[in-house]
Amino acid sequence: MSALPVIPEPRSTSVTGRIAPQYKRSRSPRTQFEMLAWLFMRLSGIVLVVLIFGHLTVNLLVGEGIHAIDFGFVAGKWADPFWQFWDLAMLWLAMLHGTNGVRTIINDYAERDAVRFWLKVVLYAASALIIILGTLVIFTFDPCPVIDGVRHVADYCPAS
Amino acid sequence: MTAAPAEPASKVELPEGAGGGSVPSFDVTLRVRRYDPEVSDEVRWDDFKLTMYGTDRVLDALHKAKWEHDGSVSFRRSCAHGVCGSDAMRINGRNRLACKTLLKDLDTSKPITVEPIKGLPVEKDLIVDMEPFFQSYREIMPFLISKGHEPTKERIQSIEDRERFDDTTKCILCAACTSSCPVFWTDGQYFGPAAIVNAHRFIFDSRDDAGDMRLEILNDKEGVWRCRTTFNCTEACPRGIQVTQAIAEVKQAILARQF
Amino acid sequence: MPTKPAGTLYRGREGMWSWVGHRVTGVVIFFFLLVHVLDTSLVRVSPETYTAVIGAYKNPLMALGETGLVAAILFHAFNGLRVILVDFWKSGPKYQRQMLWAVLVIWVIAFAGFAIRHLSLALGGH
Amino acid sequence: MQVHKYDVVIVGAGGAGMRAAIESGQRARTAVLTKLYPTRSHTGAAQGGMCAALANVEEDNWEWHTFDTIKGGDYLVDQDAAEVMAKEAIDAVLDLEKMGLPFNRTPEGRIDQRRFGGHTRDHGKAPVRRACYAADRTGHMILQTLYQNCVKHNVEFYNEYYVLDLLLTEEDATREDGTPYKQKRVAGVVSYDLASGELHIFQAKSVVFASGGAGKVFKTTSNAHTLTGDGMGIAFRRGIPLEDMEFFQFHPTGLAGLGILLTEGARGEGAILRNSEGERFMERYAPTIKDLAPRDIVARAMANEVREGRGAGPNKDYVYLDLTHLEPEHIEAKLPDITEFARTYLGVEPFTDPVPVYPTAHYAMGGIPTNIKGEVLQDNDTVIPGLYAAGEVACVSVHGSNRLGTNSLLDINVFGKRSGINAAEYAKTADYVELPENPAGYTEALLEGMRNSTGTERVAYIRRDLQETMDANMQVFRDKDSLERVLSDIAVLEERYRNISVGDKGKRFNLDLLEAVELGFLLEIAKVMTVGALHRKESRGGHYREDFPERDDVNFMKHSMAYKDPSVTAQSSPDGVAGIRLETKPVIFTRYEPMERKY
Ligand SMILES: Cc1cc2nc3c(=O)[nH]c(=O)nc-3n(C[C@H](O)[C@H](O)[C@H](O)COP(=O)(O)OP(=O)(O)OC[C@H]3O[C@@H](n4cnc5c(N)ncnc54)[C@H](O)[C@@H]3O)c2cc1C
Ligand code: HEM
Ligand code: SF4
Ligand code: F3S
Ligand code: FES
Repeated sequence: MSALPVIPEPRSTSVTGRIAPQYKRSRSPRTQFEMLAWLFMRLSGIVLVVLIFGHLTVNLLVGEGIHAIDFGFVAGKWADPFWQFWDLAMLWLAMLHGTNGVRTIINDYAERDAVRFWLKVVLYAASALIIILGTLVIFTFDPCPVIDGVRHVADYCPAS
Repeated sequence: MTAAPAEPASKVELPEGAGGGSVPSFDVTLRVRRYDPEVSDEVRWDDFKLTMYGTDRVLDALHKAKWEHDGSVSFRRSCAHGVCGSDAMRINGRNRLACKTLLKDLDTSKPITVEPIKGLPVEKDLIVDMEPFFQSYREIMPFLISKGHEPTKERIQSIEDRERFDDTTKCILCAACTSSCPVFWTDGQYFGPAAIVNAHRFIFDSRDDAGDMRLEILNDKEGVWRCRTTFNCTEACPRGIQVTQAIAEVKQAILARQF
Repeated sequence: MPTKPAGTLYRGREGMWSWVGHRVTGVVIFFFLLVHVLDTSLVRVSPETYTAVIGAYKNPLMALGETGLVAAILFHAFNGLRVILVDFWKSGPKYQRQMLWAVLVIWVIAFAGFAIRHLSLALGGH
Repeated sequence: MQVHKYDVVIVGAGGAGMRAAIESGQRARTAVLTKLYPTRSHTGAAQGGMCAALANVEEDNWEWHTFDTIKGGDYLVDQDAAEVMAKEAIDAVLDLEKMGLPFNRTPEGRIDQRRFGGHTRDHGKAPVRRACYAADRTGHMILQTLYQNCVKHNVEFYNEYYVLDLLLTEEDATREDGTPYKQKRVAGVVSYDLASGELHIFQAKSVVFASGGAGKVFKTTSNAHTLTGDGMGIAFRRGIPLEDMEFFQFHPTGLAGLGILLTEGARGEGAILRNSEGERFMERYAPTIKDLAPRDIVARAMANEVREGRGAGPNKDYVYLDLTHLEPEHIEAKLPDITEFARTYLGVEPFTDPVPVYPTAHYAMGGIPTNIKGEVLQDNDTVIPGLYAAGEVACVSVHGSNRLGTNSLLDINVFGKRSGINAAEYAKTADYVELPENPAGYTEALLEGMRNSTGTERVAYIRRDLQETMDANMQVFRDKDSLERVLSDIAVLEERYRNISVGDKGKRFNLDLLEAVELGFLLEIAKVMTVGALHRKESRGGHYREDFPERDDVNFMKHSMAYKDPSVTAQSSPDGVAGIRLETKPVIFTRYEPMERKY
């Protein structure tokens, strides 16, 4: 475990004032969102165990481990639709899981509404960006790109 | 009905030394966190050196400090044996009832620190504003709601049905659980374990017909889903209520209702 | 307004500290993931850039960092499973403490296994 | 200073106060003023049960219950009240069940019942199962259930508001027989808001006192720190008499040295008492019902064992409660809390070791006199319109000289309900009584006098000395000498009380100041109790005079009524005590002739 946890002071005793007058639970229309998010955390967690452990094993432990990772390694994996799907699922689940987790944490600790709002905007933007980017990379990835007119050749490339 | 036990013997040999011997005395330092906005905005720690006895509780030490040293030390208390819920406070860093914590069970070689419970606004010394706590309690509709006819005699309830919610009927609303919850500390908006425990007491009472309404209330942004199973509440509960278990049961009841 | 009272740290027990650990590791993994997706995207740019950046992972310092990350993932994953059991298994709350010890044991074993293999590969080189 | 106007104001949010509030709150605009959060009230400490002749597990009827109550109270019970209580007990229990109280159940799903001291079948033939219960937390469940229903009915609570004075007016009136008298009327109460230190006046058409007992006049007591007899003291100071104050119940089984109660339900479930020789001594004192004899008898038997050298422990000053012959599962199911008390506070494991116990001051049989409607009496038969009292603070009198176990939880429910309804009904027809001039003047002077007092005496020490002398001299055994000792001690303490210092000078949450006020009530009540005890030269129920060990129906089959009367001097008083005038009030008989009390 890293950095010792700092459990922040309750919002009520800080300069923003007492809870008592502020004690207004938002009477927003009830939705199932929090429940679904909670369920999703658990379901995605279980699936992620499989995906991530598989990922780690293949990338870091099998064969030569991290030394084997280079362009060719990645390209070789993504030539296979199985790994394409695997990494895609991992990307989406991990990002959604992580984003929701961080959302909870922001909700917990951001004191003022405005701060909370902007932190979440940044979070969602970053997540969306990463998810889109990652998805594009996996799908549009060409394992045998032509760079500067030179075709990159490897054994997993279809014979041209 | 269990059969009446056999008539006990008129005379028995008693075990040697039953009931314990004489009571030892010892010295402790009680370190109390003081805060009185009438005097100063500063918070400070006051030390009291006290001679106490083996059967004394932290409450006795606080009384001694107040009665013999500094009358302005302020704290709530009433029953002095763990049934009224007045004196939940943070003793050596953990929530407990002062009247149920024996000094001899603590490390008396070091000062014993006493602070108000966290997450509720401190009013003076160990006294906090309990209103937000009771507000949450009231919001879960803590009363039996039954449709249909009132029976002329009592409602029938089987021993098993009665047993189902026994654990959560023990709550004394002391707030030790809610104010030990790291999620409650963050913004004080979470319903908190005590409210959920009291909802559980009715949700699982076979005589009650409003379980759905309570589940609906707790299926909220600030409801059960905020619980992160940190178990501080269960550890803190002076009545030994399995609080986290009760919360888990409520979560499952909400899920079961949805799917 | 009252000044912030400098209270002591709450002395929670296994349940609280495991949650703190879970939260911290969750955030750490999340930020790593952001970076990791970015660097992996470099495969789109060119094999050379990617290989160059990935090369950075191969230096011993990064290897150590990566080991830490795996430690975090392992803890988060095992403890996540414990949390799920607490939530859904009838006796989960009762055995949460034992399960935490189990998590830690499995975590140490898994991590030791990984660290030996990974570090020997990463540091030992060819 | 703020003035609030309500139809009904209820003082106290224990069982009696909240039961009244549920009724009154649905009929009239009601405020409940309480010095504690409602769920902190000491009703929550009650353990054993609440009797009602439901006959769920064996044959029973309310007439037997009435008889037991009257006999248990050594015939000093007002029999009309006892009948009302035993008859309405059944509905009181059913009401609670309908409100949601989780009683223990029989295999058929009905409310389970167990034995309790003094409750018998067919006029004393054998113990009967009459106490309805919820493990050993019956009072807790009652308090929670009543609070829950107050929440349901949106009762307005003023939490941590100490009532310190009752506002009465007096007007000239004539009785039917033509004699003139002063008729008291209630205008409201003065209360102190603990949080702000401000005084609030509550003007009301009806006021219900339900402020509980006064156990803190004793050192060893099962009562809470906050049970300081405020209600009795306030009424007494305002010229309302206090009835039967010499009768205080000592519960046999308090944890030795601490006074924390172990319910009589333990003996109801089969536990027994033993002395240092291991002997089940109750066989000698009450051959028929043994350990389940009424409390006064058992407490005296225990004190007697100790006096005769058969006490246990290093100082031979307690006896044992033995549960070791009972099934651990049975104890765990029926008495979970008290076994935990024994473990937590004495470190004794009740499954294997006997638990040290000794009588502990428990219950004030006396209090503010009322009739069966809950109306407070200003003398033997004049009602103060609009003023009601219920619960331990009141004396109806259903407990006479000794309360039976479980009858208090019953009392607070039956008479709490009655006074709630009657207070609301009265408020519908009545007008506000005009507040006296400067209504808070007395209270202000009292508080400011204490806050600014430059004395040197510590409140805590005076209280301790009072409690010690009461424990030593006013407990289970009393005689002329011991009682006079108490009175002379109190005289000294009263002098010291005039010279106190209050450490906390602030306004917020000044509990120090309130402890000083409470001590004033304690001194007042202790004195009334002792004077009553000195005057009653007989032994009856909870009051045992070693110099007069027999019951004396010829001279003392009557209630005592103590009035605060400054015109009484030590010389003019028959007991040599200034300031208190003792009168008597006849006991109401309906069906039961006094008999010797044997078990
Ligand atoms: C340990 C124990 C066990 C018992 N077990 C049993 C049992 O098994 N069966 C049974 O029948 N009886 C039992 N009794 C007796 C019974 O519990 C009490 O007599 C009864 O609960 C008293 O109820 P009450 O409503 O009159 O007063 P309480 O519950 O004491 O309430 C008093 C209320 O008055 C308020 N108050 C007091 N002073 C003021 C003031 N100045 N201003 C404003 N508010 C004030 C308090 O805040 C409180 O809310 C037991 C008693 C004890 C102590
Ligand atoms: C390996 C498999 C994983 C499992 C089994 C898992 C499980 C869980 C579970 C069950 C929770 C909810 C905890 C709670 O509600 O108390 C959670 C929270 C969280 N997870 Fe994961 N997780 C995994 C992977 C990840 C990954 C890859 C990330 C990062 C992207 C991540 C980030 C987070 C964060 C930030 C939280 C929120 C923590 C909190 O609210 O305290 N997790 N995880
Ligand atoms: S659940 Fe336990 S800790 Fe929480 S309020 Fe109730 S009794 Fe206190
Ligand atoms: S401490 Fe809080 S997080 Fe859940 S388990 Fe208890 S409510
Ligand atoms: S004083 Fe009642 S619970 Fe501690």
